[in-house]
Amino acid sequence: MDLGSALQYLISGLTVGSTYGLTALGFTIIFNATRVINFAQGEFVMLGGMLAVFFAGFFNFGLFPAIVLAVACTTLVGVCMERVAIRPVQGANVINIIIITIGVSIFIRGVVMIFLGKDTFALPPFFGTEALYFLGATIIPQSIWILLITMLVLLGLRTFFNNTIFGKAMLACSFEQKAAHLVGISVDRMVMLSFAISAMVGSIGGVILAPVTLTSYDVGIMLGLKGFASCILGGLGNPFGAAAGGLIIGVLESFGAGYVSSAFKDAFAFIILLVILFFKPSGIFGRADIERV
Amino acid sequence: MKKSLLAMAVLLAILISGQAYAGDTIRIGAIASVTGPASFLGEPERNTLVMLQDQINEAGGILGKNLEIIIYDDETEVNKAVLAADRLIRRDRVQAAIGGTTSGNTLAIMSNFTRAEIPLVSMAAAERIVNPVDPWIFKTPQSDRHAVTRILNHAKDQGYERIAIITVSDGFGQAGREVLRELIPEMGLTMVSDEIYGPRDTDMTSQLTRIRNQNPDAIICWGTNPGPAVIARNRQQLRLDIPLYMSHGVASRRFIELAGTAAEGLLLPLGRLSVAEHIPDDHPQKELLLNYISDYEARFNTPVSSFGGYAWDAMMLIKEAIEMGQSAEPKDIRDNLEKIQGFVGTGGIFNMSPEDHNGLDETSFVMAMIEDQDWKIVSE
Amino acid sequence: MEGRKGVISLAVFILAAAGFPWILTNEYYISILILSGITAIGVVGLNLLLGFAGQISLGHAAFFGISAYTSAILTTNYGFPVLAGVIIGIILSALVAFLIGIPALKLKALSLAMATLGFGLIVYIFLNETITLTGGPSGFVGIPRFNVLGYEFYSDLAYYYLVAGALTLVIIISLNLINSRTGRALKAIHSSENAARVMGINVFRFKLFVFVLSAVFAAMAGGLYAHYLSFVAPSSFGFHASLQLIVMAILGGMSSVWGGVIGALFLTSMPEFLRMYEELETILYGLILILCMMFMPQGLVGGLSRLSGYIADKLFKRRLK
Amino acid sequence: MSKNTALLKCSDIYVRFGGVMALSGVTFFAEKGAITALIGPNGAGKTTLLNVITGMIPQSEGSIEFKSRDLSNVAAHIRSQEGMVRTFQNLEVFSHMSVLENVMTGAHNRYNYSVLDSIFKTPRYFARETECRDAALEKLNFVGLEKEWSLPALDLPYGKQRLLELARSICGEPELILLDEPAAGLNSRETKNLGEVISAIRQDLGITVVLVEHDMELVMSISDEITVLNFGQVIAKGTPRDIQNNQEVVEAYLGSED
Repeated sequence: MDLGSALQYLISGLTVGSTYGLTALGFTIIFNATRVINFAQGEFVMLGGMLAVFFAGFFNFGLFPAIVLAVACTTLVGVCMERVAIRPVQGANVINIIIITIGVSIFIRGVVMIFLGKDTFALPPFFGTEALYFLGATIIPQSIWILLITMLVLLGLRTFFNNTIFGKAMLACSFEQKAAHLVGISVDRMVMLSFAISAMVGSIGGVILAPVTLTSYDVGIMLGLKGFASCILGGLGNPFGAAAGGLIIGVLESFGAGYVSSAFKDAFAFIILLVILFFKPSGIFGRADIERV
Repeated sequence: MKKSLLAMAVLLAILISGQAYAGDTIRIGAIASVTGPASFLGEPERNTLVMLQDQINEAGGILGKNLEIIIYDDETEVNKAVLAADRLIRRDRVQAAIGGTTSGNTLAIMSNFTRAEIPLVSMAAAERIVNPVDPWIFKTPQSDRHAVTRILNHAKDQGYERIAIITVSDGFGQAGREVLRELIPEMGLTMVSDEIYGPRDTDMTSQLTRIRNQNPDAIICWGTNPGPAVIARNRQQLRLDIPLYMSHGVASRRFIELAGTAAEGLLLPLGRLSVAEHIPDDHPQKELLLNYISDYEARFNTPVSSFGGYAWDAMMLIKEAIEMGQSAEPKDIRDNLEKIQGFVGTGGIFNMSPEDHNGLDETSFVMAMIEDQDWKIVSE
Repeated sequence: MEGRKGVISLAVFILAAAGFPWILTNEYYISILILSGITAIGVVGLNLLLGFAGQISLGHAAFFGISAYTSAILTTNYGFPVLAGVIIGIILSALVAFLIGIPALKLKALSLAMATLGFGLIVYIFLNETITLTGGPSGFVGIPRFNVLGYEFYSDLAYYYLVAGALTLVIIISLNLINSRTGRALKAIHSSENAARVMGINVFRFKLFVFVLSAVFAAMAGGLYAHYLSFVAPSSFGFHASLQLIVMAILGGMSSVWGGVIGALFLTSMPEFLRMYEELETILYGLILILCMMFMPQGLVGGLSRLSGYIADKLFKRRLK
Repeated sequence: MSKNTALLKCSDIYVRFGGVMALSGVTFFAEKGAITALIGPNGAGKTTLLNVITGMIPQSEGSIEFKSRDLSNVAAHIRSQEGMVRTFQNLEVFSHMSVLENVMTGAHNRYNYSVLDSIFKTPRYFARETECRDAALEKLNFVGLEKEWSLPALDLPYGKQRLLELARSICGEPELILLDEPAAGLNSRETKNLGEVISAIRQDLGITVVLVEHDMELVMSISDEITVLNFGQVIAKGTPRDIQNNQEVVEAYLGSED
């Protein structure tokens, strides 16, 4: 086992894992506010990437304005989704709401397919294309960007939840909706905010990935799956667990492809996920919640 | 009340009578994957067929009859392809059919057409479709065997011996992998690494790192967009200077756009459609290709891809067969399809026979290299 | 009351199923009915698990796949009689369900969803990658048609009646189970596992039982599927297929055996009606899911029964006047 | 009050949640045929004790004996099969069933038949189902819900859902029934009626009752014996009269005055 290869596997695992982690973060934020798994989360990631390509390419906006606009639009889509499809069915069966989110994801995918086409697109990298070389492994600048921005998003969320009144209100909602309502927090607004934030986080993920992994109207499905897996692995409801879960799955896949078999790399990651789940159902970083009888 | 009853009765009568054979039209069915994962193949195919229907009818149809092409989208799903096949055979009662887009869907619907004794011309590459030969089944794309032969001949000429392959885990990649595994040893080369990646994977550095550790002379990648573009980018990122061959599955401008600078120097077998402007003027395909390209791009406002050409060839072969036999009976179409010789299509020059229902060989490909973001023919 | 309503619905269903082929204007629709029927068998089973016992499975298509491939391989490569192949396929699926169910069913809601999803993906990857055995991504061809004791179900009409018969059997078994202590135990587990335990219900055993049973139904469907199409490919048994099954169960109506049947019929045949819209189909499909869940949370069966109740009400009132 | 006649004996029960000691060394007996009340301020550990007794959560230490059999490490459903049933503080009515089905579920093990019997609808199925149905109707009659038998359970008003839970728990004809705050959320008329039903359960059906309750009036009027918990420990035991006069109990409820 040579160091260079191992390091290379680690780097590529962390890069891909950040994708999963960012998607998982979005899942967690909405789950905490609503107890619903939003299957349209992957579509937010897709929208971020596709819209950035669209604004940059068709309108010649320059990369950064295009990115900002893409993130803003996706956030708006998140808010609309909450207003139009989630709020009217408040209090409905969780499974029904999940099906609605599946419907929304199919809908978004369909719209993007018709208006932006079925092709795959690439976004230009932010800065620099020349790969850096160290210890027998290489890393492209965009990978560093991805890791960095993932960390920043995590840090930003942490500050938001711990230090702002909105963040605290959202946390309160996640613990006990009725009580939050009683102390004057508008649960509706918090739910909407959670959709906005997770759409934003998702689209940021989509934007920073598009230069490396390319993007097309249907990338959301796979990202959604892996993101959901990361959430569960990290412990559902715990944002930092979710991000860590994403990194772990990414690294597992990459080492699986490197040392076991590239054909079975996904299976390898999922087998480990199942084993962990069977032995620690609450996930790696989740606390076993004590059920009240 | 009575009126509405009457209306319903009439409606029912229309429904029951169905669309019977209309004597003055020739009905050709088509099943394409216009949406879903294979839509990048299916969409140009569908467009081409729509365009051909208009062109042929404007030119007076076939045998003076109007041509109607009934196209169904199977969404790249096997079940839907089978249902669409059923619908073409039983409801639309087509005289011949084109499809499916992917090898898997073609394999799934073949038996329906054989049973119904209606000729089917597939737009999918897999050799299994025409080998062993089924009397009712034909196909237009070059076989993977031809592409692999072209690549391996080129590699041998360069003196490469140790070959690594990386293939996608879908029908296309699997078919390529089978031929590669068969032909590499047969041609006296050694396969040192056999890697797989998933159709939606976004990072293949692990596989490439493994390949690098085996020290091959050349890498052959078999897949369709976007995977190969990611592999080309990962190769650049890893600073791997081992020559990389791509399959004909990425023969579109889109691939060069996606791979960007990473595409420079890549080698691949191409149908002449992709390099039409570079082929000699006296080549029999030249004029036809240029016409097809300009017609297509004028009408759909998107760049042409070689996949649309598969549909062009399929439709025009059927037309040729009908005109040869002066009959649009399914049985006659089949018999004449088998007899077509020297037919110039977009994919090459077709020479059909009862033993060969594809009619192409490896000369239907040229070897090309990507240079300055464009194709360059390296061996004709 | 429950019982009589069940018997009437069943009678209506059998009559309709028997009569369908005679009123169809085109043979082609029979193949849609066959595929709907096969899917319905699986969905009814999934509904027992999801709608009645409240346990989710996001990997149910795997059981379809295991049985379809087992039977395909045994009959095509090893010359097993088709019936034997199908039965072995069902047994293998049941066994796998049993083994995976033991650790998985101890998990709660979303963890269970993840575990079954992971399981489904692993089976899918296995089918995709063990090429020498399964034929890999491009599929497995040349599977013989279903036959029993020398009778081959060659015509689609015969196959239709075979599928309709199997579906009827599955419906009867499900209805009978639901109206028994087993059904009550499952519904109790759905509402409150603790309360069910207190009633002396062995929660884990019932969950495992219904999980295996639903896998058996899915496996039945898988066998019928493989020997109808005579071709199977892994893509029919992936995550998308599992999701489709869930959506059918919920859209049809979870708290009713009939929901599964209606959901399967509706979603299998709907694309046929949407065909004319081509590319809009995806969008419409998404919209239909959203709107149905927003305005008919009880699913199509719930919506239909409300509608029929409303109409009956109107008629009845009018007669009173 | 000799230990030998006790139907249920909990000895030295300890329960720890993480670092918190929910119960420390609780010993609790329920005499056969008696109504034993378990009272104490909020957070005293009453529900935790019920959870341990019925097997919802494991105890860290201690033993549980029922009908002289050690059930300390036995699964909840087996304890129920042995004849021990409970109700829940937050109603746990089976929401996907009718009132009648809820009660029939209570007799899950009493009218037993196999899965095959139900699939093939054997004569055994019909016989057992009829018996079960009759028993359930009888129990509904007993608590006064006979008119509502066909309604969906969730359509019942809150107070009647409490009665439904009672009917459900006695349908399996248990020997011991543990009630977790059955009067919570009831008005005084409903509470009075509930007291009568509980008394009748003991009197007419001969079922031993353990009652966790905050409504002192109810507790004092129907209990034979009372155990008082505070901070996870037993602080008093005795007849209603003893307890009413116990200084420590009064302090526990009102807080000592220093």
